[in-house]
Amino acid sequence: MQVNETFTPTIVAFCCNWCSYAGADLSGTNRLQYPANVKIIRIPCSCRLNPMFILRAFQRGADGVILCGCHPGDCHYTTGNYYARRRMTLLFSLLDFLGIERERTRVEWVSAAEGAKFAATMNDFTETITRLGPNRRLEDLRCKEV
Amino acid sequence: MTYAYFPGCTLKTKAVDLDRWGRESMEALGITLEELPQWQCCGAVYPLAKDEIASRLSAVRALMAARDQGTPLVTLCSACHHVIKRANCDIAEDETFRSRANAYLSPETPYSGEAQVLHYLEVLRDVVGFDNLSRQVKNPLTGVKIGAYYGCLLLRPSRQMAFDDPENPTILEDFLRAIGAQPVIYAQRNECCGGYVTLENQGFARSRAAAVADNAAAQGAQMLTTACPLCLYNLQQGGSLKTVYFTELLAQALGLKEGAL
Amino acid sequence: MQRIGVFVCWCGSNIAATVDVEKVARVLSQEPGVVYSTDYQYMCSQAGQEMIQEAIREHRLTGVVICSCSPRMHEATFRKTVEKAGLNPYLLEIANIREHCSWIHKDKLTATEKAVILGRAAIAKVQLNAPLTAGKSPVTKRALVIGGGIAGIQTALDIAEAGFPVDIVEKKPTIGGKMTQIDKTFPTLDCAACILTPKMVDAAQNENIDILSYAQVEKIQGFVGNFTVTIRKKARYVDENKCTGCGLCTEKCPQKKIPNEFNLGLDNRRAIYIPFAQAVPKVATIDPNHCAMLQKGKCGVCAKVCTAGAIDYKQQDQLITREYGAIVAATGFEPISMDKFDEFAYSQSPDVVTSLEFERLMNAAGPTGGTLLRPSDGTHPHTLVFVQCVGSRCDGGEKGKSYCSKICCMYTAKHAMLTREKYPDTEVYVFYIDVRTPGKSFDEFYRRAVEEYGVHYIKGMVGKVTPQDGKLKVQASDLLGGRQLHIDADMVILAAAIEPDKSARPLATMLTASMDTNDFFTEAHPKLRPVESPTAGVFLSGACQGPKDIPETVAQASAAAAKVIGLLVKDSLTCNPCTAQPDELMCNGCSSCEKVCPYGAITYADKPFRGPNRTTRIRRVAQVNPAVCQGCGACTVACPSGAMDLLGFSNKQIMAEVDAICR
Amino acid sequence: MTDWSSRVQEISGVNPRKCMKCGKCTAACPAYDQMEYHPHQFVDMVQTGRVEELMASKGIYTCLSCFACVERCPRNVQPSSIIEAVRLAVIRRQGGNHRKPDEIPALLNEELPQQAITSALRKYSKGG
Repeated sequence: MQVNETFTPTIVAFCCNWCSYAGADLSGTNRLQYPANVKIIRIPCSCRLNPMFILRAFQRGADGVILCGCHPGDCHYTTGNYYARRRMTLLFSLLDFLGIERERTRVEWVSAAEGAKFAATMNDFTETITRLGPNRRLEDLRCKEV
Repeated sequence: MTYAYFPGCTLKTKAVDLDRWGRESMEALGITLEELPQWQCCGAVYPLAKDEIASRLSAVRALMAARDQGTPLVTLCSACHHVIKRANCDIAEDETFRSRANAYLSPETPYSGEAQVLHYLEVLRDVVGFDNLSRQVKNPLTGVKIGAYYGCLLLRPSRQMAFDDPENPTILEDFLRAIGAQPVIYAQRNECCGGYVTLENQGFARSRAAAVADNAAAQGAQMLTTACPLCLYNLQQGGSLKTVYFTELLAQALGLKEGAL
Repeated sequence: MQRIGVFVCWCGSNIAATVDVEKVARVLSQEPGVVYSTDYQYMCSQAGQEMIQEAIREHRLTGVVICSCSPRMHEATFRKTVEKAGLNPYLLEIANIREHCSWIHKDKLTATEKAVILGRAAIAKVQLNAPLTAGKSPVTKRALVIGGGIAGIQTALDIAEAGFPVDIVEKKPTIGGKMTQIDKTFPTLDCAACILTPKMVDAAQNENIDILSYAQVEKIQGFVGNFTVTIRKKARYVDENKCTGCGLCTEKCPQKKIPNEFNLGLDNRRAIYIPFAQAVPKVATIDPNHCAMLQKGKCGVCAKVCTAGAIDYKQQDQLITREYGAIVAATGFEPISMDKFDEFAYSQSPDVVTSLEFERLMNAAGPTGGTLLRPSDGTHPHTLVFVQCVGSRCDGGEKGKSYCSKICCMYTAKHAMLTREKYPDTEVYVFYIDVRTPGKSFDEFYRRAVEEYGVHYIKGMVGKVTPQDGKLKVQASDLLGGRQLHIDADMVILAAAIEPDKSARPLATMLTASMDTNDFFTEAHPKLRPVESPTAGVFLSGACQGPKDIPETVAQASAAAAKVIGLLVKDSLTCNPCTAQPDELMCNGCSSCEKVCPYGAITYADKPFRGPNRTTRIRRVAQVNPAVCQGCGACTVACPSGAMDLLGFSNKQIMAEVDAICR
Repeated sequence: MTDWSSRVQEISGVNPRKCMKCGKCTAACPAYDQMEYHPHQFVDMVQTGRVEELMASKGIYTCLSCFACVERCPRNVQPSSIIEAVRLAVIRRQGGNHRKPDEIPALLNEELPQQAITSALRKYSKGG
């Protein structure tokens, strides 16, 4: 597969406030590098992530979306990440149906102590998305003039 | 009421007493056991290997026949019960086995464990009812202290067999009470009698049987009763107590079988 | 029209070294709605904060974006800053351009570009921020402790010491719990009663503590600071205020053959009884299932002998309703039933006992007066076999528990040691899978049992116990010795796994507190909030949260008390304003949100809505209690009609961020 | 080279890693004295890849298949299924029958129930 050298993907990372956002902070504190393509949106819990947000990102030109939450069993709200996990499983199947490559969405559990894991995950995810190339864009026909 | 019945090889030869008195008693209690046409030997030991397909098929054939007749399948011999019940569990739970067995036997309607497998004792307990049975007893075995010998195959593994509490079973004791006898509880009642190892290693099998019988005797048993022909054989070879099939006791209590214990 | 101010912090060189802060401020000033944009060395400094306040006033800002370090660092600081300048504190957003940008990138161009995008996302979000007001709710200054074992007693004493009234609800006729049945405690071997009973008396005499014994919680309503609890005080047919605890009735009662729960059925009690000599409250209780007067209307002996006139056969259950600010669950544990483990012949021989039964057999106040005798024939046992891990560490299924019960290794070492100490003529075997002794002086204790007291510790398990000829024939494995052992034992003692008390599950439902699959209460955070339930205002004390020994239980009990006190000293509670809020016009009352809410914050109300042609329709719509909602947002996604949204993290706000990033 | 350990795990459907080495199987085994390796060792040897030693052991034919080890194992490991799989690994090999079908009649007596004969054919030889 040909790798497009000039392609810089747009990647949205949803991070739960209690574990993964703090994990991302820690990778910053430890000066662990990961690509600037990754932009983080803070949400209170992974269960706040409405799958609609991911579809919206793909409509607006995101090439990859990653959800990070507390490890199963460690959720600040006890069960939030279990809900997130189930919802994402359904979304994956929908994205398959829509023809968006499976690798473009990912769920990772990153604790507040796992700065290194956060950076490694983002490096790996960016590499994957770069390899996949630009995403085919979903169209929001509601906003289109017919 | 008529139930499909799987007698098994031994009940046609060495264990005719188990079979005959079982059928006659059940008839007297209002239930006809109708032998499955063209049943085949169950194989006597359950193949524990996941990839043993052919050796489990005769059990599946019997199960399918019962399903097609629309009645539960009643067994009497512990070994047959064990094999058929576990084959039924496997076909319901193990997808590979189910698809391969169905591919091999290619029945009109694929089989996936619909038949109900009942041991004779379960029919006595759940269909006839021990209270009802005790009312029909003509010659109660009053005062006879009998040790119920369960052995292994009816009880274990309990997850599949789901027959009774594997460590503290009560069905045979309840049966003995229903026919007026006094059950003797002893710990070795669910320990092995020596099984088929009796063929190669008679001494060992006899020591096992002796341990069972000695424990029962020490707890006050005058005799033992069992549902398994091989257990009966081993206990007779190595044990110190008289051992009879439970159907013989039943027939005697119901006034069908003459003679003293 | 929004008037947004953007403040880009240099953080000395932390940000400014890799991000062109001036450029960021310049580019962001072009964003729609931005009326002011600047950069400064240290925004969090006094001067920086004053600069922000000045700008808010001067430019009549309606929203503030600060591009700086992580909001986890200074969000609270800057909220106060803007609030002092008269802006609602929730009209502030922070773009994290330090941890998430300058610190992880080296190329200045890239980092600057990213900082701009992060700033844009924050601006997009702040456009949609609404002023939020943190609500206040009052706090009832009284605590309820459910369960009167050592955990409940300790928690109640600590709360009472701090000056707050506290009620203990105990289902049994006396407080004290499991510890009253224990003989000696490891690793010090001091007598359990000697250290527990003074605490029971303290609790009874403390003015701030009200003990409701022989009572259970029936209904819990409300939320943190404002619980309303209904308690059923069961009829004990004895007037607690009149009974002096003299015990005459318990001697004269003709019903003598009732298994004594306190001694685990190893001896009998009467139909009217006081569980044990040091019971608190020390009053008699009539067991209605066995009392001839209550069953058949004939007898009345206790009433005749009672000089205090305390017997009241007509007493009824009493329902008490009280208000509490905090609730502590201290429901404790039970050993599991040995029904499913009859390979050890527990049901076949009285000489096979559980460890708790063994405690009673060793206890001076127990059925044998402290002399160890075989229950079957009252003779002195010579060979004792202890089996560990009975029902612990099992793989699923109904049989046994998956967890380690934690206390068994130590109490078994204690039993073995005490037996050898009191009766040097005994042989004591302990079959173990692992010996787990993590605790202060614990391993030393176990080693003493082996080295000084000569207890035979054997790595292996017991596979079968056969009662025969007055002995228990034990068949076991000795894995290190590579042999199968056959021991003729006189007694077999089973270290039964422990499980949460049966009352915990219905209590958790009433509290909307979460439980794990084993019915232990779940803590708010397994490491950092170990004594709080995720449900605000509910705290956990003792073994109801997980298996624990006495010192751990007491430590947790005091910790729970500290948390309760921290809540009760407040006059009112500030609620997190970022809570869920339903759009009642869109809500169809389907209950999806209620089902996913881990806090029970969502209820439903029937409300009138205008229908067509001046009609009114009553519809069932969701109501969120902002004092209970913790703002996780699970409900917002579960809502099929999109009626539920989360303040501060609304669908529109998050979508705006997505749009800004993907632009 | 056959990877016997994987083969045995495949045939038996047992995961030996579930074992916590408590030894309850061996404590429960009524045929302990008849075997050179014991149930917990069977599990361990399959886990550590020493299956050929097991295959050479005569003890695999004295397992009674009484399922006491299966029933009492706290971790649901099923040692008896492992023993059966090792036995099958042996008798499925060319000439691997423990007893040839024509040797069996010599072991019989008048009273022996048919069940025992069928069992022996199944347990000791391929096909039956």
